[in-house]
Amino acid sequence: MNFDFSDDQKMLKEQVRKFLADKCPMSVTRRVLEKEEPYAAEVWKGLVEMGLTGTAIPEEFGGLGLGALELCVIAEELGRAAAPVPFSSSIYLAAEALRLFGTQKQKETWLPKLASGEIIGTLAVSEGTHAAHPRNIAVKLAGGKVTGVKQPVADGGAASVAIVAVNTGGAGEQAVSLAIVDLKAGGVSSEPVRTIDPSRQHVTLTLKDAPAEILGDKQGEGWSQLSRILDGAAVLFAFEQVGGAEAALEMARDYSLERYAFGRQIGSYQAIKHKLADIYVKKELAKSNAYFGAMMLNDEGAELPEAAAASRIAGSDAYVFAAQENVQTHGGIGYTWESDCQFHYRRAKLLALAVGASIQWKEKLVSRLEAKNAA
Amino acid sequence: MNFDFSDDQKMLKEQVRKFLADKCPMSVTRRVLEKEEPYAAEVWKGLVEMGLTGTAIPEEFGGLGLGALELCVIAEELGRAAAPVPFSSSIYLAAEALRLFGTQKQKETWLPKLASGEIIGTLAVSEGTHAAHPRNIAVKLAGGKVTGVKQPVADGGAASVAIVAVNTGGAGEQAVSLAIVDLKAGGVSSEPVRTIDPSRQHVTLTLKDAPAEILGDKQGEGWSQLSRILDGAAVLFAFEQVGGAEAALEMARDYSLERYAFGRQIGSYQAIKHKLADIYVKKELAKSNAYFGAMMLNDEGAELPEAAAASRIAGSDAYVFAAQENVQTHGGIGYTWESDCQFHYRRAKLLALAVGASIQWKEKLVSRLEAKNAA
Amino acid sequence: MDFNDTTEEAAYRAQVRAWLDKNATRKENARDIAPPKDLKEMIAQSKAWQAKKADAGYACITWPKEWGGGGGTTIDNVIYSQEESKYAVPGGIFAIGLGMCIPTVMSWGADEAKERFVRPAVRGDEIWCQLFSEPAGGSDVAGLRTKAEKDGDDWVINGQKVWTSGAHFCDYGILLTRTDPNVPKHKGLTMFWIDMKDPAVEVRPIKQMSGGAEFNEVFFTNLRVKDSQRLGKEGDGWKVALTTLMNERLAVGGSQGNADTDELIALARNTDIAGEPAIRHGGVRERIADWYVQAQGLKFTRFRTLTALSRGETPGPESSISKIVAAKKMQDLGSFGMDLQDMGGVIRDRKISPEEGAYTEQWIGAAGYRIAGGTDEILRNIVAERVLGLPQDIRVDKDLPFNQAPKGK
Amino acid sequence: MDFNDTTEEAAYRAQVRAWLDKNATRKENARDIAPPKDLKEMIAQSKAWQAKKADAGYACITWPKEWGGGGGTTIDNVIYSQEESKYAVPGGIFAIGLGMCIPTVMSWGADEAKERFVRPAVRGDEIWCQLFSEPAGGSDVAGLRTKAEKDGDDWVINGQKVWTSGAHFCDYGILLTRTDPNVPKHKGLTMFWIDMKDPAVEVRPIKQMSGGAEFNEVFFTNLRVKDSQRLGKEGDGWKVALTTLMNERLAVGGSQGNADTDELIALARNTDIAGEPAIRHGGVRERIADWYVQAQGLKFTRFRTLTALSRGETPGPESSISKIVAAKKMQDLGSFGMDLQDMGGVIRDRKISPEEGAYTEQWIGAAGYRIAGGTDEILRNIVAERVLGLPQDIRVDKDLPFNQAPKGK
Repeated sequence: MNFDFSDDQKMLKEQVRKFLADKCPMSVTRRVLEKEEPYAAEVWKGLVEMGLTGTAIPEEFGGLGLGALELCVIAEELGRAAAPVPFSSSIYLAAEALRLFGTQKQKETWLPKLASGEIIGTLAVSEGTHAAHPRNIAVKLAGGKVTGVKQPVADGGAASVAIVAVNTGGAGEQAVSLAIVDLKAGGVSSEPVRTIDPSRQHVTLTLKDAPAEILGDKQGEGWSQLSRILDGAAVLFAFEQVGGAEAALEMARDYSLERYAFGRQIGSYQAIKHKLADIYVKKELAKSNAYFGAMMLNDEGAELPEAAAASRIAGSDAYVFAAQENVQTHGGIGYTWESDCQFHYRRAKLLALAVGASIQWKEKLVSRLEAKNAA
Repeated sequence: MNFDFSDDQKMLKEQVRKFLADKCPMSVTRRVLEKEEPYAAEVWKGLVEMGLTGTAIPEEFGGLGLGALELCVIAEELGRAAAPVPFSSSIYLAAEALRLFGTQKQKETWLPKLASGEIIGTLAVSEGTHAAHPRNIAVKLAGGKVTGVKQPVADGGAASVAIVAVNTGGAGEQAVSLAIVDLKAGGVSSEPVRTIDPSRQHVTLTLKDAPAEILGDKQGEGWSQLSRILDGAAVLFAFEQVGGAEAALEMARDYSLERYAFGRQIGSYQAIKHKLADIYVKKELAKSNAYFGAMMLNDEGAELPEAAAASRIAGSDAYVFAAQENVQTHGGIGYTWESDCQFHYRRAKLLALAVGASIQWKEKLVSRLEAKNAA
Repeated sequence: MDFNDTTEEAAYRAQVRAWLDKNATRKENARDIAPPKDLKEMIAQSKAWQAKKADAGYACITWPKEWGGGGGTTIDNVIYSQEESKYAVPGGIFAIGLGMCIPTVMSWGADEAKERFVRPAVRGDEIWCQLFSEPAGGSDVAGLRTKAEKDGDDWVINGQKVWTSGAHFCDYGILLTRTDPNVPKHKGLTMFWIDMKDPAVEVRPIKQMSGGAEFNEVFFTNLRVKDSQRLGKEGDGWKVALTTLMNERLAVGGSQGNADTDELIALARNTDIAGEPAIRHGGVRERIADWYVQAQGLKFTRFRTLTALSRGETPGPESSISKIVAAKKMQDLGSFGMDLQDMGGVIRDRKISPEEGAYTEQWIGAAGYRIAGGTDEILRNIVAERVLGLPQDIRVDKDLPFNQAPKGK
Repeated sequence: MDFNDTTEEAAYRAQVRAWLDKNATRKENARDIAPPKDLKEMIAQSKAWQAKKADAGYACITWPKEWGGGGGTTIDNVIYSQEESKYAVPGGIFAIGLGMCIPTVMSWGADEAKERFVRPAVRGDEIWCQLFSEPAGGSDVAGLRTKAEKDGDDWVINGQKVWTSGAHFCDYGILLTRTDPNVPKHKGLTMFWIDMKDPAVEVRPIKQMSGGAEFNEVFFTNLRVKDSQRLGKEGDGWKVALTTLMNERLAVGGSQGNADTDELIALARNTDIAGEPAIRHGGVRERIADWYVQAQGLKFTRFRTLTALSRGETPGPESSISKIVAAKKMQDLGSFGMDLQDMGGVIRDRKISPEEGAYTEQWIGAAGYRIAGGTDEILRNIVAERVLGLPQDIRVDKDLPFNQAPKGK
């Protein structure tokens, strides 16, 4: 039984943690949120210099050629710090999409720049306030040009390249393809859109005859490609959620030890003790599911879809609950702008929706379980 | 605003409560459960002598001609006592079915005997472990004879007459009719079936060419009739559930005051205080919904279906939660056979399934809300 | 059982409607009336409307006429509020003053104080705020630290209050202070009325997570008050405060958000899950049913309370459940409305999000509503203790002198 | 990351499998082996199997060979249990004795006692039970009242214990008594080993809500024990008991029911809601997903613990969440399985109900499982205090002499 990270991976985790504790305290997240910066440039620079952006990108494309497990430990620390950086968009989504499905040429073009942090990438799926689903993909690709509006797109303002879910005609899933759009080429405009968590910039991406090419070489495979990309991202986001839940739990725990009511630490009241115990329970369930997700992702295991869904469902539940009850534990002060509670409250819900809501993932999970159960 | 019971109704409630407190303590429920008696004969006799069985039956058929509100206050007290009597089967179900849909002749034949308690009646819908639905009604009525198996049937052993949901051929809801079956005539055999709550006897009712007639004069209307009958019963059962929840809450409260742990009454610990507060909250939500159900039932109001569903959903939730957490509050002793906690634990779940599970009622409720919302 | 008025109630309601029709505009006809352009105008409009109500006997309906009230019954008051809520009239900047502060002045103030303050407050000429909560206090109100020290015939007050709504536009306030730190915390408190315009009083708005700022911090630096401004005896402050707090429920309104099950049904019709309309999803339907049942339960619980009032009885404790249920429902329903929008649910833009962003706003607002005026946890304690008769939790500081009781930073 | 054995582990597993194949029958081939016809036969079979294991070094695998153990590692023990669970072998009547009692004897007993008792217990020749809980005790174990009074060189014991599993067939037990009521409760306790066959010991089965009777009450009437039967010093009973309780988790197995999400999927395929297959109902699907995720979470939490053991590290505190999650899930899943059967869900008949009544049985059993060996509430206290480092609740009886501490009836 070897169901844990290796010493090297734990060491990497420790390095990232130290770096973020030092360079990315909550005051940085606050600055980005209040000043509406696209992201914390100096933190991003540091992460790039540590080579983290290249972690899982093959060496032939300028990366370190490490695996998903290394990305997982990095993700957990980014989550713990609620770091205001485009790592998830650029690496979990854009780079992974290219690594998995890009042609040799496409990889050569984009992966080295993403690995070196020279550019930022993102994934654009959503077109407003409707679920991600083939029927809701209206942005068109025809004659090498993309037209339509994607919203919200995380880091769409800072990104130079986007993997865009497009409609290439046809029925149902076959209608969907993934296109690579060079956002610095013509036909692209982006407008920041206000979200619940301004520490992570989102934009409305308007494409008008923007030059684009299909990711990979066959069109009409976008939906299944997207599904694999989101499975991987779900696992990585789950580690961010575990880190975030742990941080929110620690905030609540520390406050409950220093805050007194009726002559006692509020942490000595069962209402608080059991609340925090419940957070801990959800957080551990999330962590254990995420570990299995990491293993399946790293091995490209057959159970990746179930493991990814389980990681996402448990991760979203744990972090949102932890963030909400952290505010509750703090009482009035926790609801003020000056309190840092708000950053986890915002980020938790942002991550819970980022690659789709749990209610959608539960459908996906149970469909897989049904199939197995029938077999 | 006059959203409460009248003084007369409250006085009736008080009488019933006194009678049951005196004649039907938990030791009687225990006796019926342990000795597997069909019901507590002496308690039933007392209720009959008080004239309660005739409460809502019109005077011309030997009843008192009072309304649903009087039945509601009686139901709440029967629930509080977890009384082991066939009142619900005979009155909420059989008598109400006849009162609502019977022909003059059918009413003259059966209602006086039900009112006087000379006989007991019941309703037979379920045919095993599948939801009540037209597609699951296989018991056939043809040529004035019923054949098939109903299971479980509450009080089917003690009853002399049953309103039986039967299949009279045709499509969907039109296939269902309600039939009156004289259980003392031929072709009927009943075998007790073990349930989670032996203090209320249930049987497997086997009908073999048993003589029967359609309730009312038109066949194929059974499903809509049944739906109205169950709406009424849902409200009355909701009052039983409110009474039961209140009794379970009082048991838990009293125990938490007399039981000490670590030198304190366990009722002084927030874990217990908040648990009991949560029971109280659910119980009050159930009571307020049940009040509206009572009003709609009494007025045959247009909102009866929504009100009945809401009463049932809130009532089942409150009583099951109260009963479960009452055991939990008692700790080990609460799980023993000698403890009275078991009677609420069993009865709560029995009532929650008696006229259908909440998940079925929620579908019904939301369909109504959709229709309204569209309008 | 019915929802009808008694004859007297019906008559009163008719009279109220007639008056409102003459003096105000029904909401459905008020769409193109411009909202007040700033705080100043809002206050002016509110004062004018309050004065009108006072002249007609609809301000403080249950108070005796000699104090400027309406000399009516509780149910009269309920009926008036029900009717007024259908009209576009300025909102509750007097709620705390008339609901909590002035009743305290009336029960504990010197006769001169009553003469001086009650009528102007009823007419809305002067606005009052309540100054109890402190940073160190929170749920433990009596743990407050603001000092009042005797100096000749005056008192000198130093310290800080927090969560004071309206402090920035109020004329007067009632202030709970610690006058003796050497006795147990409940025994060393004293209440005063103060002039909020005094230069020794500094008001700073508190910005909330939502971005709004409805509350304030209030700082006192050597604020001098006369002993005649005392409300109740020295050291009786807690007893006095209870008069005020008994009425707190009235004052803690707070929007519970604009999205409920009707809106949710509409949203579910217009969104999908795994490619099917969300409204067909059984889990969505169960939530709609559960929240509908909760909302109905609260509504009919209110009706039970009103019935008691209408019958001249004292309402039961059932009304205490309202906020416990409403606050969590507000948060969960808001959160779920966002989930139905899937990836787009993170958007916080009235022009883009369904119901003008109602789901997002109430999910954020609920984080505060679950705390304001009694946290979920404190309210459960109250139900357990006052309704179910369970013992108080152990109070280690009960008999300790305040300055020796354990405190956080 | 992988689930594979290390080379040593793989070798040990192979050896264990070989031995089990030779000495036991795999479950799938054991269907027509008749279960023991009565308690006597069950005990005889269990003892025989335990002796076999002891001879092969598979009884008490982690204990030193000189005490009859296997001299192996914790992970060896895990591997053996994993493999044994695939075979039809007699079950855990030795779990409490070897898991809790004998370790206590080994750490605190006199040398003669160890010599006399350890080896026979390991071989299963003698069975032990644990006598701590009392009617007045419950979660507050140290609140026990069973008296042991010095009489010359003996002790005379009077009182009652409860929830003692196996008391009716055990040979010996360890008994926690109060020897000094005049000191605080934790200080006045003393531990003894006793002979369960002594006529002064009366065992009565406790019938449970489920109808089963796995536990007993045990009454002591002037039970005489020698001072040499003392385990640990007089007054050190609590310290001694902690040795035992540390291992309790091991002993509190208790079935978590036979229905989980696989069964639920099958049931949902075969039942309907509003006329549609239940498996198509989004709320049913969400529950399946949630419970599946919980089950996976617990499974992989165990794997994390095993990994630590396999690496020779001490496992983290994560294993403490298991029963908190499993007990409530057991109750809710059972209850929901009954709901899917609608009106028929009340039936409690293995021949009629799906999965031979598994849903009903686990719904009833869960009421006890949520309490046994630490209630939901106590387990949350433990997580909060031992894992999160939150303070203990106020202990009013901490320093009071036991006979002056507040008690219920």
